[in-house]
Amino acid sequence: MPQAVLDDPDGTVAMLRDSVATLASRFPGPASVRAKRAGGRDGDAALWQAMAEAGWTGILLPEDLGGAGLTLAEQVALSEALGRALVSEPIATSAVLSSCLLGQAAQSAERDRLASGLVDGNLVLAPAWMDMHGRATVARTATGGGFTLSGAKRHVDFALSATDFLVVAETPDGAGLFSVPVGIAGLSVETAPGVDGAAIGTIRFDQCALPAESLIAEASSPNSLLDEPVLHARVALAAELAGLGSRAVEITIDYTRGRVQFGKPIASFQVIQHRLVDMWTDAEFACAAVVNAVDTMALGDARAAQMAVLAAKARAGDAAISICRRAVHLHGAMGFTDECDIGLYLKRATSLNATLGQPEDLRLEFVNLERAA
Amino acid sequence: MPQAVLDDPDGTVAMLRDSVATLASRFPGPASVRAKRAGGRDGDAALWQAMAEAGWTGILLPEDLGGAGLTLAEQVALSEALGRALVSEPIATSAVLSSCLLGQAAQSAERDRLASGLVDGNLVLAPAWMDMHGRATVARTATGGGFTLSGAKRHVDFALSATDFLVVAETPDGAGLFSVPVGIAGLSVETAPGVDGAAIGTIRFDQCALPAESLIAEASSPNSLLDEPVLHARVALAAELAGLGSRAVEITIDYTRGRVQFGKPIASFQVIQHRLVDMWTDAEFACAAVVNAVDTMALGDARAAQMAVLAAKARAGDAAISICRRAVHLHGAMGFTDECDIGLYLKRATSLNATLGQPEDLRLEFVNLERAA
Amino acid sequence: MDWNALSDDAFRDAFHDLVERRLPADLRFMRKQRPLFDEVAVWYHALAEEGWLAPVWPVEHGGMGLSPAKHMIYVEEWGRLGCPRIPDHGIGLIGPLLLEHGTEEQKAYYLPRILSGEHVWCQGYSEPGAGSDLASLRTAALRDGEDFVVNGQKIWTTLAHCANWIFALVRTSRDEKVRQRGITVLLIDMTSPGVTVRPIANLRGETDFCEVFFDEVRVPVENVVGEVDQGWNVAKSVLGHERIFLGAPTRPEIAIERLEKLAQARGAFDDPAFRSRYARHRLDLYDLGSAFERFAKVLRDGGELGADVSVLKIFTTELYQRITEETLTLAGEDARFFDDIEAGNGHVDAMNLFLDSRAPAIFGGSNEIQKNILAKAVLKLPS
Amino acid sequence: MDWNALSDDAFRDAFHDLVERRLPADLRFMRKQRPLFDEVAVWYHALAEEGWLAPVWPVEHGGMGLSPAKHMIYVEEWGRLGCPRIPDHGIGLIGPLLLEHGTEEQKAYYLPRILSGEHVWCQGYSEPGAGSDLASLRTAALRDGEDFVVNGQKIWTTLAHCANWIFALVRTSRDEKVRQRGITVLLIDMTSPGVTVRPIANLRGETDFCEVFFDEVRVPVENVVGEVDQGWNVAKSVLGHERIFLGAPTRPEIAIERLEKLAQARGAFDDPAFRSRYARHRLDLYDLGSAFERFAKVLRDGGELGADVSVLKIFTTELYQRITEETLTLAGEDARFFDDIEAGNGHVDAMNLFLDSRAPAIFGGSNEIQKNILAKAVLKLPS
Repeated sequence: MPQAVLDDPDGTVAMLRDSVATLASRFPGPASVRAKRAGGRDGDAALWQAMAEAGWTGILLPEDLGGAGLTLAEQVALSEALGRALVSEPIATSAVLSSCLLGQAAQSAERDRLASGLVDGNLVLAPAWMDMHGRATVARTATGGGFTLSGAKRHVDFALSATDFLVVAETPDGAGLFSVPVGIAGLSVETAPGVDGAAIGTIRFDQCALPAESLIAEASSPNSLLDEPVLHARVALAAELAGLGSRAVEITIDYTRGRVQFGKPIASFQVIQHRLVDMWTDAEFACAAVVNAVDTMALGDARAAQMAVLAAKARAGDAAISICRRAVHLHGAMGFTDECDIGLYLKRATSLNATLGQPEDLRLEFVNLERAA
Repeated sequence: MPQAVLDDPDGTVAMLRDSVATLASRFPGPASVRAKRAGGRDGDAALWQAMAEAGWTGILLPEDLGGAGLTLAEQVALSEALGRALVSEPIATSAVLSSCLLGQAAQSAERDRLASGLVDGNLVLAPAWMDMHGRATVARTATGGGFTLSGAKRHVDFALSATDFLVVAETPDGAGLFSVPVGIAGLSVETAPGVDGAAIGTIRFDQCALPAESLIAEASSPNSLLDEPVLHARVALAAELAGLGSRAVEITIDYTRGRVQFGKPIASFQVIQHRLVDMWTDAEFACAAVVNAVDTMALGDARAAQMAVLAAKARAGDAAISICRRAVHLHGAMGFTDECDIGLYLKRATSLNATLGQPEDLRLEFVNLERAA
Repeated sequence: MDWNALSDDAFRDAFHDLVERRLPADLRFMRKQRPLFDEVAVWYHALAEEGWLAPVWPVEHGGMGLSPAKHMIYVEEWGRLGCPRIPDHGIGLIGPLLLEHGTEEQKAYYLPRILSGEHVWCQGYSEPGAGSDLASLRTAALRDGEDFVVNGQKIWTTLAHCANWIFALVRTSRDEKVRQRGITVLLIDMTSPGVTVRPIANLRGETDFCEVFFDEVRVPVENVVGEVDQGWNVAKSVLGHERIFLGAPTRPEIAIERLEKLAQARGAFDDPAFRSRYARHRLDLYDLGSAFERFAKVLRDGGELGADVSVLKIFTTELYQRITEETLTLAGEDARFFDDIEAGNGHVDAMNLFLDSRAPAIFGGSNEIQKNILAKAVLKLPS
Repeated sequence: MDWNALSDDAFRDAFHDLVERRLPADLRFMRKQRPLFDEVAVWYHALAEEGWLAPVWPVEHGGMGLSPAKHMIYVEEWGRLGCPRIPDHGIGLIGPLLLEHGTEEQKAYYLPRILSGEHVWCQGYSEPGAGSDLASLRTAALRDGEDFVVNGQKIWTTLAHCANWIFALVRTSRDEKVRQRGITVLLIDMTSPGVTVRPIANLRGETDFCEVFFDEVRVPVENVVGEVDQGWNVAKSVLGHERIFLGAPTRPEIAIERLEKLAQARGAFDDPAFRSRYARHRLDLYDLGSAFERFAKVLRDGGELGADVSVLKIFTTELYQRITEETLTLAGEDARFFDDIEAGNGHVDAMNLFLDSRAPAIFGGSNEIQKNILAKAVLKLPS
């Protein structure tokens, strides 16, 4: 059934997929989602630790930072497999974003500490980049070599699990990436339940004093810090959505083969068959779009790469949502119950689709890029 | 099958429907379309004469002008029935528009001449209101009590058949409705084939001198002359589209019942059945929207009436196009041939849908009206 | 009081007046769509006291005896004024069935207890494995002396956890050739030994439906409605003119109000691209009103509804879904929240409605089943 | 010349050079999609002279012997450079079939005559009443001495009116249990007595397909390809890797170019509502490219296509329709014209493409048939 067709000269992709399947049998995705939801948590510490031990939190982190130094293809294989298994730790918004943010930072003790903690799982990093209203409101004020942060960031994954926040903030000179440990004075965290079961954080800085070393990267604007990390995170999200959507098709095929109405499995009714074909088509296109993003990113044309990524995230998001909507419907009344896993797929798809750009916005960005040329 | 459910206290509606069916058996719509197309014509003189004799060219013309003085309900019943039968003389853009334009004009000999010719079929009137580029370019210049017209009007139905054009033109004081006989010096007519088989005219005025009596109505702007006529013409177009779409559903049901593939009529396949139900639904909604326009127009709230008409034209246009597209598809290869009537339905729907506003524009106008309140 | 003699406007005013006097403010426009009996009991009893509880029951049985036309106004105003849904199976379903098929004793016993709220009813039709295919149900009732002994399971039983009586379809015979035969309608006291109720959480995390298990439950034979083995005909007869309400535009109306509120708060009406998408939904809703009116007119003119009325149910449930999806798109990154999202001064329950909108396209006969019926009964397509 | 040994770029350059030298300017980007043989004969003969006419035939038979990967480039460049379609049944269909199933005599006789243009072929598969259901065909061939006598009718025979040979499936036996048996492939000289061709006009007013009638047409038995009664296997084998071309994005690419041209001329790109709709089509097309590449890679890597490749055909034909519909919407009142409409300095054939787009979703197996196949062969759904 649908899966990204990736070059796999040394078998890494296949190995990653196997490993995810093995891990998912120890930590079944749906059970983990329900536990997080019941506990108001935003992560599963044991699961994340296991993912770190498997080497998955630093796939895109350069080797000289202790990361795996693998390519986007391996990240995509991993994210897709996690999506299939509904293992919904924030691999894109924590591991991928953190790896890219740290990877583009200059060497420093703080950077290295964070990188090594990311890889071995001793630290849990929560990037925080989205401002409370409109543009960035977190700023720095030099006070004796250090900084004072004020303002708030929202839509922070892992806000409760985090040991350290990676905060992108505006500074008088442009923008900086700040390392902010939990428990520091002036930092507060609140959460609201996410539709996919994980709590979503808002973090507030009230004259939060930081040492000089907390500034681990600088740039002229938040976007110059974020562009590359977001590009990679979007591909990872697209892959996760494609995997999730593909799996939802399979689950629905299985269900409709088993569900008998009027003396026949409902999968034998032509209308259901064609709907399943449409869903499968969406999943195939999502997978192909993700592969195209990987291939195009490897070619080195920045604009082409950006377009391919926008297309992949849009396609995979639309596909996953639309597949899961029909999947829930084809599960009949059962699909409307909380105990049936298919609803969790729909909710997870909704959340991932809304992360880092909904399809409509991404498509418009694609067209703007293409037509600006 | 789908049909506008109209109040019919005195049986006029039923009678009109019967009369159209009778007329259509003498002048079958598809044959008439093909003949017009082959001859590069824009009308069928004998057919139009028969329609006039039946009293259909002046349904909305007030009785004191010699018209039938009936209501929009009767016009809708007529237009719907003509749509069903694919009798594609320009009932909306000639008869309805002319009736309304003349109906709101003050008494004059010229007005009365046109009205009586419209009703008895001795004159063929072709309203011309759409300018060549952007806004109106036809203007009047008083020259010794008369006028000089310059400019061009496009999308004129009956431009070849016409005995007289009803030209809406800008004047120094606002706008006027001018009666322009064919054959007058400075007037030229060219045509291009329309998709529905009828030629579409562009008429040009090159310093075209007109007597003072040719001005039969005045207003502050072209829109004040056109608003009410266009409102009525849109309802008539919506009804024609609804009738055409409803008939296309029936034709397709008949065809798919008779067409055997894999040993069964294709109408027995569930996917085809559901598609036919969707098409039928579109037709039902189109008919209901037309009835709503009639009912709302009768209530006297101008804004509500306008909204209802916009909705009806948009719904019926979308429905007819979308029904006919699927109808052609369900006719298989046969549907792609010119000799199969269903293609004529698609083409006629395309033409009527594009007349006086496509659905997207009409919907936006509806929302603008509603939200302006 | 002959309500049918009132003008439509006077009748609306009377309802309005009643709501103003008797419906507590905190029960108006409730977020919860299926409140439990206790949560809305004050409104239930108020309706009963005022004689407004049972709109279509005959006057002699404590109802209002409304004509279908007046009943439509009743339902319209109910929604427009934000009245909360009450557990209505007793009023809407069991009452009318008893009136048509019940014995005099049954009517005398059950009807007043519905009006008083002493009996809260639920409806046991669906079973696991028999969703849209009611005829294949398996819950068995075996005759044993003056009782039936019931064993089996019902599912998707709405509000069973706040009901004390269940109106159940049970299988009393397997010998019949036609599977619809051999089904009997039983009225079962849920406090009887052997009845267990398990609430089922839905996608929204609420529990408005349940499983109901029957383990050797004894039900007196006088609790049969109609004839033994002929229950299918009894159950079928509940449809009638009320099928139009399945197609009412209520849910998409609520959804578009939320979409507009969020769009207003975010300035989305200034974006022509949003306006264009919104226009499509708005016109779908407007035209649904016109289509609804086409069928409502049939009822007002004293006619009966045909199978074609299902078209409303399909359209309204799909439109409800489309609008809630648009609202999530507009919500942007906030579509990740389970709870209501900020919209200016207030909040919009975007996710709540999105998830809720999954249900109506399935319950009451999935839209696919509705289309099968339309294909056969209205379009007369061959099988 | 070992074309397969060239780099892809060098191969593209070679094609480009050929087109520059030999394709007359007025034959590039022709409006007509199915020109007659005479209209494009100069290009046909030029290709033959240059050795580029038969891309997949083996070199020893005058072909280029291209690998599937190079063949894809050939097809891509053909479209990109605006080469006109040539009557290609001889090259694309009959040649490969004879190469696989023909006798040495047949190959020696027919193949050179295809290359020279002396024989122009058409393909007689479909019959009235047997559209997507080929197995039910009825045109009969009865053995009579050293001839078959053919009676019956073919339909949807593309370009039959400019062909002089027809490759026909005929029924030679009715006794077989499996309906696919009893079918034979016959090569029929269309100048034989008893063959009549009736062109059929299509929605665009062009005649690119025909009916072909056979009335007591005598065909020598040596004109059988493969074995008598086993023609189904011969006909089936034409599919192979060429099925990917049914899913090529060519038609929607052409359509979107027209949409962009009209949008540019009318300033529609400044309207965010149009931009939003356009973005959807543009991304559909872009993503179709990604999906096409997924299957093309299989061929490039030496693999074979599975049934799943049909997904491209469905998507591209539906996208073609959607884009042409959008173009008509953008055309506004001009969507009433049958002919090309004004767009800035040039014209756009909006209606031509809209009408043309009705065909590909039907021909070559309707999209419904394709979905049935995907359901069974790929999704393994029960019947």
